[in-house]
Amino acid sequence: MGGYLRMKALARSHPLWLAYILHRVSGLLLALFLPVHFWVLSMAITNPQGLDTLLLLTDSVAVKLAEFGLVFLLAVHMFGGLRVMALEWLPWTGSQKTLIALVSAVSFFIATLFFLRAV
Amino acid sequence: MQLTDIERHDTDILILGSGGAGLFAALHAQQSADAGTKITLAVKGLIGKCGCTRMVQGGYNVALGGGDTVERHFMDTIEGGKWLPDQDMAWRLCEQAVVRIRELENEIGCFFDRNADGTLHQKAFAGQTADRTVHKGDLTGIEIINRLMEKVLASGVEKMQEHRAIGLIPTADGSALAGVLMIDMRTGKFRLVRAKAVLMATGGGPTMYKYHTPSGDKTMDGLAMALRAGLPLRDMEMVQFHPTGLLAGEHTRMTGTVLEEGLRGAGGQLINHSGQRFMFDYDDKGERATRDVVSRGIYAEMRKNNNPENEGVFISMSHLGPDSVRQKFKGMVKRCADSGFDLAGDKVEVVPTAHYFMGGVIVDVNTRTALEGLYVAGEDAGGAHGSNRLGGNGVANSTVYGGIAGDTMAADIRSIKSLREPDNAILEEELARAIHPLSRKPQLVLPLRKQLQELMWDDVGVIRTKSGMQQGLAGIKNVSDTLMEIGVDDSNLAFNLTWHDWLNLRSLCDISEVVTKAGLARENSRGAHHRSDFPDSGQMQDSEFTVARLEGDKVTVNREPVQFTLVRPGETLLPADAPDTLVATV
Amino acid sequence: MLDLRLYMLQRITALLMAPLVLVHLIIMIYAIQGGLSTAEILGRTQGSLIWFLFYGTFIIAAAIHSAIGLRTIAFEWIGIKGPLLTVFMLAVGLTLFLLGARAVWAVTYA
Amino acid sequence: MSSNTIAVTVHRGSGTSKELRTETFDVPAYDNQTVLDVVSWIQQHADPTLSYRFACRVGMCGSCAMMVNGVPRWTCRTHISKVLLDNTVEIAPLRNLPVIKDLAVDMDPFFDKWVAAEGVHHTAVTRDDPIREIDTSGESRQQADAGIECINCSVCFAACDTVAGNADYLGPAALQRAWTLLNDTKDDGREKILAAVSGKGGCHNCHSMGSCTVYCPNELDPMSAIAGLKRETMKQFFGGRKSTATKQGQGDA
Ligand SMILES: Cc1cc2nc3c(=O)[nH]c(=O)nc-3n(C[C@H](O)[C@H](O)[C@H](O)COP(=O)(O)OP(=O)(O)OC[C@H]3O[C@@H](n4cnc5c(N)ncnc54)[C@H](O)[C@@H]3O)c2cc1C
Ligand code: HEM
Ligand code: SF4
Ligand code: F3S
Ligand code: FES
Repeated sequence: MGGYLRMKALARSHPLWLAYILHRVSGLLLALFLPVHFWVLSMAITNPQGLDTLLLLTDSVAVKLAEFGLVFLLAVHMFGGLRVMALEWLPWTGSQKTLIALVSAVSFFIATLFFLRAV
Repeated sequence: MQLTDIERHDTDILILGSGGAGLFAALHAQQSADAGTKITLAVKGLIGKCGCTRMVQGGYNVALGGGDTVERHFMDTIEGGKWLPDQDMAWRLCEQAVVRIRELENEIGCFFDRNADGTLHQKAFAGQTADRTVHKGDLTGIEIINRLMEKVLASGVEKMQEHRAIGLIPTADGSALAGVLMIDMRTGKFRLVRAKAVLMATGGGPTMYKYHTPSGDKTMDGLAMALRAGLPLRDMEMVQFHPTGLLAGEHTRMTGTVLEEGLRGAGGQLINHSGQRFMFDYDDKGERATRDVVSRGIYAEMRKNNNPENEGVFISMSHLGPDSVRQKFKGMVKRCADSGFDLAGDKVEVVPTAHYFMGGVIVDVNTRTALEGLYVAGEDAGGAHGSNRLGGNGVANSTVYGGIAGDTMAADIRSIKSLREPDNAILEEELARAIHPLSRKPQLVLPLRKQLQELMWDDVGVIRTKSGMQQGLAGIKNVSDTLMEIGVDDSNLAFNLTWHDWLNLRSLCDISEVVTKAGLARENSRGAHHRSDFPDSGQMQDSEFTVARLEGDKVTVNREPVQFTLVRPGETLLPADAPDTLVATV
Repeated sequence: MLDLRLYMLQRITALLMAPLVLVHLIIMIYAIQGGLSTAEILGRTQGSLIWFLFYGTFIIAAAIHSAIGLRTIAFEWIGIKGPLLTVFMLAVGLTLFLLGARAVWAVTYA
Repeated sequence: MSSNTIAVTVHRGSGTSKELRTETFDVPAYDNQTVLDVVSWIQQHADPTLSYRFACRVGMCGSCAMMVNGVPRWTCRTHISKVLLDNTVEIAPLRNLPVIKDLAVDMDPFFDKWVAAEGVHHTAVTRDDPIREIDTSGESRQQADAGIECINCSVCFAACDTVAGNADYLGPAALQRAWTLLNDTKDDGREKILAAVSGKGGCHNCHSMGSCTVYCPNELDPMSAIAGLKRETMKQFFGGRKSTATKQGQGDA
C-alpha cells in the first residue's frame, strides 16, 4: 500500500495540481467555517455578553489562530480563485505554466503576509 | 470445445479490419446501402487504433493538377511496379484517389498541410515525377485514421473490437462465403458471424521478418485465411523493405521501426562499421536512391561485415548541424531519444526492415474475389502495385479500394435475400485448428517466432538465391511442424496473448511458405524481388506475375502473363511533349 | 455535472465577492490591531445601510457560490448524484444564507 | 542499472472479478528496453496469461498506455531507466477506465465521450466540391493546429482527477478535440459543439488542475483548449458573438 501512495503522490506533484487542491481545500474549509463565523456574529443580538466573552477569548492563541485561519483561507481562496479565472478567461500563450505557478506563489505570499500581520 | 460452443451472430455486411480500407468501407457501405442494412466492423485491435494506415508518415499520392495528371501518376505507378501491376487496378487507384482526397478533406475533415497560398501542399516521394504527396507533417496516417475513426464511431456501425477473424466459412457447396469464424479475444470465446457480404481488409503485413515495421496486430491472418479458402494469391514474392529501420537489439519492440525516408532526402549519410560511407559504391544517387536500391546496398554491406556484434549500418545526421536536425526532424529525434539514441548529434544503427506486402488476393477493380460474398481491399489485395509500391500509394490504395468495396457490397447485397448456411465440416476444421495448441503441453512460443523471422531474413530476405530459398523452405517446415507440438496454457483464454501469438505464428508460417515458393518461381529480379542468381529483370513485354494457391494441402505457384490493358512497355500515356519529370531538381 | 449556468453563477458571485472580501480583510486587519470587541464592531456597522448592503451582498453571493462549490465536491468526492445533489446544494445555500442573514441583521439593524 | 534484473510489480485481474492482486516478476535488464518490452518479456517468458495491449510500438496508435509508478504513460515510448526506482517499477492498468483484464482496459467510455463532445467533423461540403483554400497563418488555424496531433491515447484522461470523480465529465482529450473543431475553419458544427461542451459533462467541470497538460506525451495542452471552450461558451452566454456567420471568409474561395 505504501507503494501505491507513493505512486499517487508522484502523479500529482506539479504546481497546477497543488494550486487546485489548495483552492479546493480552502474553499471547503471556508464553507464549513463561515457558518460558525456567522453564528458568532449573530450573537450580537441574542447575547451580546456572550459575544464579548467570545471576543475576549480571541486573545487566546487557539481562537486567534482559528479566526485568523479564516482570514488566511479567505485570502488563499480568493487569490486562487482569481488565478483560476485569469487562467481560464485570458488567452494565455506559451509559457503559461510557469506564469500561473508564479501567480499562485505570489498570491500565497500575499495571503501569508495578511496572516502574519494579523497574528 | 465443440460447434455448439460457438456463439452465432448475424449481420448484412461484415468488415474485417479498421485500417484505411476497413474504415472507408464502413462509411461507404453506410452511405450506399438501403436503410436498415446492418453493418458490422470486426477488428483484431481497437477501432482505428491498430493496423498500419495509422502509421503512415510521408503521405498520400494524388494528382491534383498543377501539371500533374492521373496519367502521370499512373505511369509512375506502372514503372515503379516494373510493369507488373494490374493496369486496370492501378488506373482506378490513381483516378479515384482524386475523389478520395476531396472526400477526406471535405467530408471527413482531414487537416492536411497547406502552401502559403492556402492550397494543399504536395511533395515528391522517391520514384515520382511530380510533387504529388499530400500530407500532414510526417504524421499523415494519424490524421487520416483519427478523422475516419471519429466518423465511424459516430455512425452507429456495429463494433466488434478485439475480435480476431480466424476462418472464412463457405457454404456446403463451396459456391459462396457464408460467414467468418472469430475469436472474441476479450473472453476467448468463439463467434461465427454470418453476413451477405464480407470485406477482408486485414492489411497483410510482412512481420515474419526479423526486422519489420508494421504494427503488432498484423500477421498475415487474412491471406492465410484466403489461402485456406482456396483463393488465388498473386505477387506473393514481393516484400518491400524500407532501408532504415531502427536497430536497437532483439529485446525491444522498437527494433525494426522506421526512421523516416526524409532523413536520407535531407542529406543523412549511411556509414558502415568501418566508418565508411558506402552507398555511392552501389548507386550514383548514393543515399538518395530508391528504397529497394538502398536496402540492397545496406544488406550487402551487412553481409560483408561478418561480426554478429556489429550487425547494421549507421545513419548519421550530425554533419547537418544537430540543432537544425533537432528542429527539422523533431518527432524522429524525440522517438530516438525515448529509446536512448541521439539522432541529432550521434549516429544511429539501422537495418533494412520489412515494410509492406505487395502480394495479395486476386480481385477485380470492384474488389470482388473468386469467392462470391468475399471482397478484399487494401494491403490484403494484390495487383495495384506490382513488384514495388511507391511511397504514398499505400494509403491511397487502401482508402480508394475500401470505399469501392463499401459501395460494391451495398449494391450487391440488394439481390441477396437471405444469409447463407455455413459448411459445418469446415467450421469444425477451423475450430480445431484454433484450439489445437490448447490441448498440448505449454511451451514458449517466442523462440519459434524468432527462428522463423531469422530464417526469413537470412534466406528469403532482401537478396535471394535458389539455394537460400530452398533452405528457407526447409526451415519454415521445421518451424511449422514444431509449432504444432507447442501448447498454450489454457487456464484462462480471456485476452490470452500467448494463444494469439501461437495463431499469429501459424498464419505467418503458412504465408512464409507461399512467399518462398513464389520467390523460387520468379527467376528474375524485379522491384522488391532480387535474386543474385538471376539478377536480370527479364523482358518487360514478357512480364509474368505469380499466382499461388492451395491445392489439397500443397501450395502451388503458377505464372501468368501480365495483361497490358492500357499501356505497353516502352509506351506511355503521357503526351509526347511531356517532360520526364515535374519535380524541381535541387 | 457542472453546466454553463452553474459555472457562470459561481464565477459571477466569485467576482462579486472579491472586492468585498478585500475590503473586509483590510478592515479586519486594521480593526484587530487593538483587539476586537462587540461594541467596536457594532459601532461601525450599526444602522449603516452601506454596511448592510455590503455584507448583505456578500452573504448572498457566498451562499450561492459555496453551495455550488460544495455541490461539486460532494459529487466528485462523495458521489452524491441526481436529485439528492440538488437538494444538497439548495440546503447548503439556504443554511448559509439564513445564518448569514441573521448575522448581518445582527450587526446592522438589530 | 546496478543489478541485472528489475523487480516489476504488475496489477492483475479483471474488472468484474474480485481477484485484483499484484504480482512481482524479476525481469532481466537489457539496453534499450522500454516499459512495453518489460511487460512483453513477462508474457513471453514468465506468465503467458498476462494481458496487455499495444499495436504500433512507436507512439502512434495510443493503445499501450498504462500507469507506470502511478503516472500514465505510453509504455512503448518510455525507456525503463526513466521510471526505475531502486530497480523496481510498478505497472497498473490505465486509470479511469474499466479493466478488461490485467493491463488492458476498455477504452470505449473514452471514445463514447469523444463522440459525445461532438468530436467529429461537421461537414459543410462534399467530395464533389473543390478543395478549399485555407489560410494557415490565421489565429484559428494555429489554435486548431495546436491540438490536432492528439493520438487519443487516454493518458490525459487517466491523469485527470475530475474524470475520476465525475463519471459524466467528457475529459480533456474529447474537449480538446471539440476546441480544435471549433477553430477549424472547415468545420460547420459550431452550434452543436458549443451545446455539447456546455452540458452537464462539459468543459465547465474542469478545474484546471492541469494534469492533462503535464502528462500528455505529445506535449499537447488540453487544459488551455478547455479554457478556450470556457471562453467561447461564456461569450455565447452573454449573447455576445452569435454563432453562425463567424467562420466564413477564410474557407471559401
Ligand atoms: C511505418 C509505416 C509507414 C507507412 N507510410 C506510408 C506512407 O507514407 N504512404 C503510404 O501510402 N503508405 C504508407 N505505409 C503503408 C500503408 O500503411 C498501408 O499500405 C495501408 O495503410 C494499408 O491499409 P489497410 O487498410 O489495408 O491495412 P491496415 O491499416 O494495416 O489495417 C489492417 C486492419 O486489419 C486488422 N486485422 C488484422 N488481422 C485481423 C484479423 N485476423 N481479424 C480482424 N482484423 C484483423 C488490423 O488490426 C487492422 O485494423 C506505411 C506503412 C507503415 C507500416
Ligand atoms: C472571495 C472571493 C472568492 C473567489 C474569487 C472565489 C473563487 C472561486 C472559484 C473560481 C471557484 C471555482 C474553482 C473550480 O471550479 O475549480 C471557487 C470554488 C469554491 N469556492 Fe470560492 N471564491 C471566493 C470566495 C469563496 C467563499 C467565501 C467561499 C465559502 C463560503 C467559497 C467556497 C468555495 C467552494 C467550496 C468552492 C468549490 C471548490 C472546488 O470546486 O474545488 N469561495 N471559488
Ligand atoms: S491530449 Fe495527449 S494525452 Fe490526451 S489523448 Fe491526446 S495525445 Fe493522449
Ligand atoms: S487534468 Fe482535468 S481538471 Fe481540467 S485541466 Fe486537465 S481536464
Ligand atoms: S504501441 Fe502504439 S502508442 Fe504505444
